[in-house]
Amino acid sequence: MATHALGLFETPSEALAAAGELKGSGFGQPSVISPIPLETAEEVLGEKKSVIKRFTFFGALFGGLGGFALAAGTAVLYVHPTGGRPIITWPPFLIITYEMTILFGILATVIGFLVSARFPAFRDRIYVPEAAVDKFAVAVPCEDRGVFEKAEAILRGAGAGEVREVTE
Amino acid sequence: MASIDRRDFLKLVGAGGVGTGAGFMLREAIKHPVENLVPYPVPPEDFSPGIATWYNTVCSMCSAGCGITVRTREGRAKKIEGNPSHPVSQGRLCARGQAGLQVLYNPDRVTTPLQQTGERGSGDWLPLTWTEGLSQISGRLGELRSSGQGGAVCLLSEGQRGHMHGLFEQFMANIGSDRLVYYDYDHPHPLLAAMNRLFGTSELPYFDLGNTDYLVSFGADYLGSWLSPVHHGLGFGRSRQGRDHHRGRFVQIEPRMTLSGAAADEWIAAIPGTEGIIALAMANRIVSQGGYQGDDADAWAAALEPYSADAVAEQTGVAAETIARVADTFAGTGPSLAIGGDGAGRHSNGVDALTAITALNYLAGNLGIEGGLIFNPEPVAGQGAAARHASYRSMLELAEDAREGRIQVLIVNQANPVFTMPAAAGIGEALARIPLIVSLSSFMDETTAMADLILPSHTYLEAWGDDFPEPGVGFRAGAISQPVVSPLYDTRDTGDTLLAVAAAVNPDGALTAATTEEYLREQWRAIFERDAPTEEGTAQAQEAIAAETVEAAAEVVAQAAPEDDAAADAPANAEAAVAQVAPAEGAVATNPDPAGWMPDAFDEFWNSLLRAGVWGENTRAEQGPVTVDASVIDAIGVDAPEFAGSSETYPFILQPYLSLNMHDGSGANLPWMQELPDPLTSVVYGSWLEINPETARELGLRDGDLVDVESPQGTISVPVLTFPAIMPNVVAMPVGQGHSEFGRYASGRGANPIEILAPQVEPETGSLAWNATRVRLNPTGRRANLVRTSGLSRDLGRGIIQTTATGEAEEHASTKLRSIPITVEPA
Amino acid sequence: MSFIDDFLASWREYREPGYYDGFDYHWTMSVDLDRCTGCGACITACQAENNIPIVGEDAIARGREMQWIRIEKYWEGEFPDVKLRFIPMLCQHCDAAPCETVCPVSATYHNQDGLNAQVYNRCIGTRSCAVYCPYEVRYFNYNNHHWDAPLEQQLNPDVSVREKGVMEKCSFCIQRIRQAKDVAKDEGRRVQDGDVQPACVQTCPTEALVFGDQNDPDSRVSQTMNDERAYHVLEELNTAPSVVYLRKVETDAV
Amino acid sequence: MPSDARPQELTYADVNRDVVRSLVETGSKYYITLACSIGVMLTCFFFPWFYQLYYGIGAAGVNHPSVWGTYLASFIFWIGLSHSGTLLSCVLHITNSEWRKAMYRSAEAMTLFSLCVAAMMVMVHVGRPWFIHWAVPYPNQMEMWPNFRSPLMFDVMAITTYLTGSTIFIYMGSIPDFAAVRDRTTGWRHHMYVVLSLGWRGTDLEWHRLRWAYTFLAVLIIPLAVSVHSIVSWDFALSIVPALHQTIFAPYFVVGAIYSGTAGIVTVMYFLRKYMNFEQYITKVHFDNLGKLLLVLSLIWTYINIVELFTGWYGGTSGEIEALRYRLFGYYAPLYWEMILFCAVAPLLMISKRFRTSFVPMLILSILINIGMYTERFLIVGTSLSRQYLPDAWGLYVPSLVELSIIVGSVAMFITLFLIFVKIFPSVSIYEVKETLPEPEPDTTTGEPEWQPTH
Repeated sequence: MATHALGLFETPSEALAAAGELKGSGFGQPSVISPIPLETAEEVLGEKKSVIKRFTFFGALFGGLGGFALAAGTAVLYVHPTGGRPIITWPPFLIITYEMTILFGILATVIGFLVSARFPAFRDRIYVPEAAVDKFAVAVPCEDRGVFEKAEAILRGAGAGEVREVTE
Repeated sequence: MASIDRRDFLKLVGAGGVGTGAGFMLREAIKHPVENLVPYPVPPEDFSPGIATWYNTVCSMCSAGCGITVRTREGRAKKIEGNPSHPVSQGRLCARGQAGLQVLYNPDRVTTPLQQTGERGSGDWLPLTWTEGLSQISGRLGELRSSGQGGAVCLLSEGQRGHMHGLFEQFMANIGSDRLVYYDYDHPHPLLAAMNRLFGTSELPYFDLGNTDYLVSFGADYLGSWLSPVHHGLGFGRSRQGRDHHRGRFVQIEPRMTLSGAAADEWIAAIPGTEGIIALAMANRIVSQGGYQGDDADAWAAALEPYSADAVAEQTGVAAETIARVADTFAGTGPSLAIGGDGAGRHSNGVDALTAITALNYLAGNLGIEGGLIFNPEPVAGQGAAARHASYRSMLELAEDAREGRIQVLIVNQANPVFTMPAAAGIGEALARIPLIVSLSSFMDETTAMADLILPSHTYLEAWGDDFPEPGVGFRAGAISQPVVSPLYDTRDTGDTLLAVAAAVNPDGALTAATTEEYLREQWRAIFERDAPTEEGTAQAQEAIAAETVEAAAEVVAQAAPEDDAAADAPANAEAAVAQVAPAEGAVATNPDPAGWMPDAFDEFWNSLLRAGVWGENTRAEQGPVTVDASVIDAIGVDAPEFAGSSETYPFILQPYLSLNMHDGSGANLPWMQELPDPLTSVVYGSWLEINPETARELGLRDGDLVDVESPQGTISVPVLTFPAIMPNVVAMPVGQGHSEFGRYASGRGANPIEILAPQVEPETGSLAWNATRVRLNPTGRRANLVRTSGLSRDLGRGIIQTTATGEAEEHASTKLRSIPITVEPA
Repeated sequence: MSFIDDFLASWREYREPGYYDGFDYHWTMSVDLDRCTGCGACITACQAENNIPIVGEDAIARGREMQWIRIEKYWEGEFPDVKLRFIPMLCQHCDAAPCETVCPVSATYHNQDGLNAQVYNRCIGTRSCAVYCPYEVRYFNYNNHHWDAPLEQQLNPDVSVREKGVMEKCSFCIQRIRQAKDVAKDEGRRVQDGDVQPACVQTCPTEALVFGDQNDPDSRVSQTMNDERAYHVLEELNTAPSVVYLRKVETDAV
Repeated sequence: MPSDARPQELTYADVNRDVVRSLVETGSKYYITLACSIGVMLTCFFFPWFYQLYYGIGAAGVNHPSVWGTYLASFIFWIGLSHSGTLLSCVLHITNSEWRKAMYRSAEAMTLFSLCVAAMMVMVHVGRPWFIHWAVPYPNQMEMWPNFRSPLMFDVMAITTYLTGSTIFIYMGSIPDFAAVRDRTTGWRHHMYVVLSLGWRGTDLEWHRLRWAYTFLAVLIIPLAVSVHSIVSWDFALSIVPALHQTIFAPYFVVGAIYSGTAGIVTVMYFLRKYMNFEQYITKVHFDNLGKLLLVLSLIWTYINIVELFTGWYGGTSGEIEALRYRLFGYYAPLYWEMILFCAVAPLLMISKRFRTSFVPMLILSILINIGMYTERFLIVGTSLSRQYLPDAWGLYVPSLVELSIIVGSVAMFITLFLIFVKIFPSVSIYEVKETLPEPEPDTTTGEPEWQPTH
């Protein structure tokens, strides 16, 4: 049960500045909660690495191999010659392969997204509904009251209209 | 568990209801009708479930008399094939023959004896038992006979042959009447008259198409509806491609292209009624060019003098060069064959024309030779049947007798003159004067609808009979017609009905047989005893007889097809056929006590006859040199045809032709025949009037425009169809549709051209000159539904039907069919 | 590494384009256009043998005729120099059949007899095979068909009656072929020439149709294939049909 | 407020308010429209369809040479209509087009629902839809698998993939909006949005992951969408029917699809703007840009049409020539020229900027284009099949009443689905619209939120 200091800002630049300051002041990783994606967040909070692309890649790979295997395998499983074509017919099977590559690429991307962004999450977490409208919130974990006050000072100093203490 | 309040509950119920309803509808929409599988706890004795049984019998869809083999399963007829051992059909069959099953299983059959309770034609029918029905007719006939008025009974039947004709004759003798009348619309009276005039024979000859090298047909649709189309088809195929490097050629001379015209190598359009004149011009050419060297050449030259090709060119519409060329080829090719059919014979000059055409065979030396005209021996049974065939004139006499009250009872058997005679004949009105009309027909046709009493007959697949085909195949052949299924309904064999009536009316008469089968057996015993070996009773003799029958059948086939590849296999074929029908043996051996049964030789013969379905004598008619009487030669000549109606008022000559599918209308109640596209026009389910495209354009008519076809005798409405191969001043129309009765498939469909024909007759035979009526076309401005199965009948240079010229084999050798490797490297 | 060898071996087998070299039989029909008169006996024979429904006038007016073999006719020229030619058109049982590849559910495929088989029960009615067929010989059941009693008693028990939504076409009378093969098997031999004939071939009055096994070099049909008159309709499409047509012989002056 | 520039006074909070309002405030007009469209759908689509299931495909006008009819034309049409949505959205996403952001959600919804309707058309099209599952590869007791060599199987796979991809794409883009809406709603809606938003908060991490995943999806979906309509075209082009067996068919179909889809977007935009009170979001800028796009597409489409005619004519085979002749001058020639008028000539009006920025003319034009494009599909199916290799087998195909009714019903089905959609999905993307707004100034705060936080 960690306590967080959460400051609400009117503008993204203020919020990012506050987050940068917090990060620079030895606090834990601050998170910025915003109604819109902030392009510059990474510059302030450090670059993020995402595993999604690996999901996508391996999903697509699986889909491709699986797609071909499906087409070729079922053709061999129950041999039904049609139209003078070989049983394993490359070009049409490549189309199946292609579609399956994309299908599994998409599905894996979704899974990757859910996993890496830790969704779905229906328990209570740090959140302010205003941040879904027009407020920009900066939250930072605080071990105790002292740290919270320090964080609050920084937040207010950066222009936070309101600082709340929230627990996760 | 969540609580559900009333609203939710109702919502759920509503949703569930809608869902169930939709699901139910969906289910209903896609479900199959329930059908029951009926097991056989006690299997019937006469067949094994799952095993097909084949019965040989005779087709009676037209008068050709093809032998057929009917496949039955579980006691039901499934398929008709040609009987391979039968000399006429040789295993082949035409579309109409195939559709015979729908005669048997027709939904519109008369299923039980009926009595008309209302006025004639009112259609108020009261079902009767056979006892009641038979006693009604026997009672009336008995009265007439005992009062010495037996002669007032008339039996009007479709043509009968073989021993059935004998039965009919004896029946009439029993009643004491001589009014046995056969009526078939297309009975070849003119051809018979021509044969009689030229050669003194009363048999139709055998036209050996299979061996001919050059056939000139004058309006004879030998492949479509003329005499024996299946046998002609066999001959045509063999002459064309059945002989090595020796292809017969075919010429057709007629005003409107028939099926045979389409098949011909050369189609020559000629003005209707002038076919005989063309034949005479050909004869003139042959004689004048020295192609004929007989003793009577001078007589011929004298008789033919007025008919030079140049002289007739304008009258016939055929160029003189064409006539000369055909004549030269005809005389120079041997064997050649000239045939004349309904197109040429159904004119006021019909007999003269057919005489002229048939005489060509005499001049070219085609008589009695393979590939020519072969005379048929007299059939074993049924002599005198031809004399019973009524012409149009004799039908008019009959009608007159009816009007005058000289006919008290009319028994109609399958004949339908009300439909197949022109309205001008007034036959319907005349028949209505007859006090009692009894119909033995299986269907409610136009004539039967007028009857007071219907005693329905079996269809031919349920009935007994026999047949000696006419025209024959150059030697004696016959076949037994036997039931292939048990009767579907409460109907009777025609023969049985007549025998029962005869027995009731005149118990002391000559007709003693109880059933048709018994009658036939007795008749065939006579044939058997004539031919049987002297020693009887031994097993060997029986086998010999059986084998002989088979052999005879085989020889028949071999003889009919001497040059075909298949001919060598013919005995094997015949044997195979017998083997094929072997399962039927159980069905025909009816002796109740096999253990104590000692079959006599005739039983064995009879059984093998039933099995083989065919009987033959390997003999040809004795053929001496044929001479033509000098008076005949002197009299030879063909007058210009006479037409009813003036050419000013009625600019078109109407050519009603027998439909390939419906024949004279008797096939119109068969759905397969209604659905079979007419070969030349692809029309189904209807009538049409064929007209030259150029003429149609001048008249502003398009396909499907309804016109009133008006003759001096009446008017019918029919849609127009442009037909590229018809002369501009000729219109043609198929016979067969336009029924007012005759069941759900036929009635109220199309129009009947016979109705408006003028009563124009050929003077010698009195037969109807049905091609001799002029008509005019009055556009109605309406459109009719002309249903065709074809799209565009032009191939647009796509090479769908490829052709080659004879003698160019080398050129085509390079384009020989390759075995195409499958080069479709995937997809 | 026998596993890899096996794999490669079967891979090669399944990559073999033809796959047809090993037909047990290769049923073939030849149609002699010089003999065909267009009489239509084959149509009715087929209708009787194969339980082809009577569709009725209205259906035909809407273009829904149902005849596995039909006679196409083509006029040439104008009166009086006019010719009419007929060609029976039926399923060509192509070895490289376009209809087979398009069926998504494998309801049509090539069987070991070289026949283009149609599996009615498998068909879901996409009708794409009919589109892909250049000969237009596939017929669809637009609705359930009805036989007025007692016409249904004629139905051939060896052939199924097709329900609505199913494609059907000429089967070369596969039920007869099957029966002939059964008989031949019982007798321990191959089916011989002449043992089996489809209904149309059997009835053809002019013997224009010949049916047999192309694998048997002595069969009549093999001989007709070597005739210089032999050709395939729409040969340019390379569908490798099993129906061979023999050119009509036409001479101008007789 | 018709003006080019977005009004300055629109704030982040306004966006939330307007969008949520569009979801929760429902007037009687909406219900009447919904009821009507459901009614039309039931009477014009389901009732005739059930009749057809009962009677057989014969309820349609299809016949022997033309075994395919308007059902397949409708299928291509709806698949085509689906093309602009997701595809355009992806392309614009990747190219960072600002103007995409207000409209892409409903465009994607169009994709989704036209795909659904297209799938229904397949059900209507096949003869035995109760066995349609046989076309799906699943292990079964018959040990039968579908035929993967079949272009129709490509269709099954491609459309399944496309439907899955489009659904995921529209959903993923909506997660932040669901979260925003979640906070404003109560009752069943709230529960629904809680689940739909998956617990989205809007942290920098989540935004980062979303952006990546979204971009990957976009990259995957672009080639997918192209492949889908190519494959649909191969249903025809892989046959050997004259006038269908064309190499150009795949690009032709893809362009045609995007063309009709874009026109569809214009139509939908107009109605959204007008009846959902999004005047401030969907502006002349969008119509202008869509108009330019449409113009370009119409030119490409016309070009391909000309190429098709030219190559067909130049090929000169009897089959091709006859197919062309029939299409241009045959029974359906009036429809052909109507198509040319609607899809090649009329769009030239969009050269004028004034035209592009006039809403009603653009609406009318967009509907005309889609009528023309439907005609195109109908002609492809209806004229080619009736003129194939064997002239004796030629025929004429005329759609039946059932077919016409089902066409109407399918439009109603689309409208129904769309009407339901606009009440569940924020039909304008909240967060992406906010991105296009100027960042909030400190002095423009809206003060206390008017909602009650729910957790």
